[in-house]
This record gives sequence, structure tokens and C-alpha cells, in this order.
Amino acid sequence: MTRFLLAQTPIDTATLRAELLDDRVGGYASFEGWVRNHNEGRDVLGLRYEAYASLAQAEGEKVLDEACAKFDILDVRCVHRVGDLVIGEMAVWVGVSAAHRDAAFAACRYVIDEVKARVPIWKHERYAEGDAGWLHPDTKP
Amino acid sequence: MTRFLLAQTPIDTATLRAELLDDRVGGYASFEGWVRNHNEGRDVLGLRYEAYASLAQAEGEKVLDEACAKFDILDVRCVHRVGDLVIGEMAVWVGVSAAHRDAAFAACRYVIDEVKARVPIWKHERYAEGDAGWLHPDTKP
Amino acid sequence: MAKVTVLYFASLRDAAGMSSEVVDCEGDLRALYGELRERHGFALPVERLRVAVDGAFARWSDEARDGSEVAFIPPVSGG
Amino acid sequence: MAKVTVLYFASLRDAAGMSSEVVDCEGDLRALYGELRERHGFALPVERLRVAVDGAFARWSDEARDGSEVAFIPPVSGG
Repeated sequence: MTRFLLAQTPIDTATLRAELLDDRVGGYASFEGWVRNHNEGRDVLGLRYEAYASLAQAEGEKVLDEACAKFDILDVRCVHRVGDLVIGEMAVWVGVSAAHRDAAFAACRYVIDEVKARVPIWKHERYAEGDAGWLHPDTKP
Repeated sequence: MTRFLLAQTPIDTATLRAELLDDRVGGYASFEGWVRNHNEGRDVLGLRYEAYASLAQAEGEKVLDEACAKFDILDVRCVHRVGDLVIGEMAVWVGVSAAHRDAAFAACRYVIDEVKARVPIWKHERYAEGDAGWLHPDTKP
Repeated sequence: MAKVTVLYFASLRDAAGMSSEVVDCEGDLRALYGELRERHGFALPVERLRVAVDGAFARWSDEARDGSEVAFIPPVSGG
Repeated sequence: MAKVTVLYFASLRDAAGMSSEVVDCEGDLRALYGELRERHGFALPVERLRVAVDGAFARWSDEARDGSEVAFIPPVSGG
């Protein structure tokens, strides 16, 4: 089953969350990344995400497999937007269900950290000053 | 404003989450505790939460104030159910918005841990064997 | 001699068979719990409880004030 | 001599002015990037990139295979 998804359209967290409901679940942790109106001291008007879709899909799925292996969780999902987003829109969502909250929190954190570090998705920001650019953070990919 | 609430009825996370939306938010972390069908090796049929309402309200609010002081977050909310709950129902919800995910995760974890440890709410479980009882965990309150 | 309203929650309420009662009280809150524990057969020792007066956490060494509302808080289990 | 399809993303695509091209290639993937960097004026040094072949991460020392699809992956910024 596909647990990592790239989405062209707004993310419906209620439906995604419902897929993780299960009588054995005691703790559900989720994280959402939203488009902020500022980044590194600059006013942001909007942004665009571009992905290398086939590799992003495979690498995202790998991150979720790792989360299942490392933590005592019941299930995990992640969706990342591509295309144009406005301020306040959701860019990424992670949801994790587990019997206990320790594992749910740890896995949720792991997934968002690894997705940001490894999955081939790039952010293009448009600034209030009129310029725009791709973000290529200066950390080891 | 009241940011900690005791609820007699099912928790509507979509509405609660919407109250935390803000153009400055980059990360939103949330936690939900659901009623599991088992606890400490026993099959659970359902449960009831009882609160010392006035003190629970005050202590819950205090936990959220502490979270705002300790972590670089924009806002935080917590709702805890009281009354009868069935398996799969949400017992508690925590939502935190922040510019960055580190603070959102840390504050979310802090709130659920402190609420569980300090807020005067008690769980009464009914078991498949027919008996029932109050949970008074053997840790320093 | 102070007259206080005592609130019982969870297993204390089940053991007392009531959610509150008005009692006469001399001395501090620790002594009050000791007396009520004996009367109602509460299983929980004072060390596992917290105590609140008029909706705020209090110290066991506080004196019971006439007309106040005292709550014994057994170990909590929310979440 | 191998003929490979090269994919460009993000700032590499902007700099190349195209999202893909077919190039002739001798040697390993590191050499291929060096040649294309010179041709298109890419700002990013090879140390800051990863490379993928046919949809899977690869090593810079891998030889380019005829007919394969090579993608240079600049530092990612999802989330």
C-alpha cells in the first residue's frame, strides 16, 4: 500500500486521519507544515514545490518503512504538496498511530525530519521585494 | 481566553485546529489520545472520565501558560473529555502552533505529559471480564 | 473547631459512598484525611494524595478553615 | 560512449533553461556533472548534490549506462 503521497491539491487531514483509526490506537501524533509569511527574515508572498516524483515517492515510502521498523507504531502516513501554495496552506502532513504516545511522537518527528532532509522536493519562494528563488539549504543532503 | 477545556461531547479537532491557523505558523503539532481496547494486558470495553472541574480547569490552564513561557510557540490548546467514552473515541487533544517545528513538538509533548501527571481527571475502566475500576497510577502525582 | 465541606472523587467517592460531606475538623489537613480514611476505609495513604482547598492546591500542614471546601486528590489518570 | 537523458530540477533547471536533455557521456557520473556544470554554468559544486539513475540514488563513481535516465539532485527543501 502507498503510505507516502505527493498531492497536487489541498490536503484533507480528516480523511487521512480516519484511515489511521483503529481500536488498538492509544496515541495519535501528527505534524503539519504550513506556508509561513516569512522565512529567514524575508516576507514571503507564496511558494511552489517541485518534486522529482518517482524518486520522491520511493524515498518517502522508504522513510515510512524505516519509521515502522524503528518505532513501536501501528501505522503512519505522509502527504507532501507540489505546485503553487499560498500563505497559510498546508505543505506537508504526517500522521502516526501507536498504542502509546512515546512511539507516536518519536516516529512523527523522525518522518518529518527525514522527509525534509532526503526526499527530492524543492521549494521556490516569491518575496515581497519582487524577487524569487529556489531554496537549497546548505546542509548535507 | 480559555485555552484548556473540559468537554462533555465529542471533540471537533477541525474547528479547534482552525483557531490556531495564523500566517506566521510554520509548524503545527498535535496529539490525540484515543480509548484503546486494551490496557495493561486487559480487554477494555469502555471508560468514563471524571474531573474535579474547577481545579482541572485552573491546572490545565496553568500547564498551557507554562508551555507558552517555556517554548517559542504561537498558541496552544488542549481539550479533555469527561463522561462516558467508547473504544476509539478521542479522550484528549492537544494542538500547538509555532514558527518552527522544534518548539511545536516540544510544547505538544510537554502539555500532554503534564496534563496526564497533574490535572485532576480520573479514568474508570470497564473490563471484558465484567469488573471495573478507577485508575490511580502509582507515580508521584 | 472548623466546619468544612469535603469532596470525594474516583475511588474515594466509591469508598465513602458519597461525593461530599460536611465534617467538623480540628488541626491540619493531614489529620483530617487520617480521620476520614479511618471512618471510610480509604485504601490510599496520604502520601499518594494531593489536597486542595477552595479550588487550589494546598499543603497538608495547612489548617482547615471554617467554611472552606477541601478536596482530596487521588493519583490522576487523565489522557 | 553512452547516450543518457539528464533531468534538471529547481535551480539547475533554471540555469540550464530546460528540464531535460540527451547527452553523450564518457566516464562516471561525476565527470558528467562536471562537464554539464561547465556548459550551463551551474553554481552548485558536485559535493552539494546527490545523483540518481533510473529513479534510484546512485554513486558518483558509477559509469553512465547507455539509455539510462540521470538526475542531479540539488539540496532538497521540502516540508
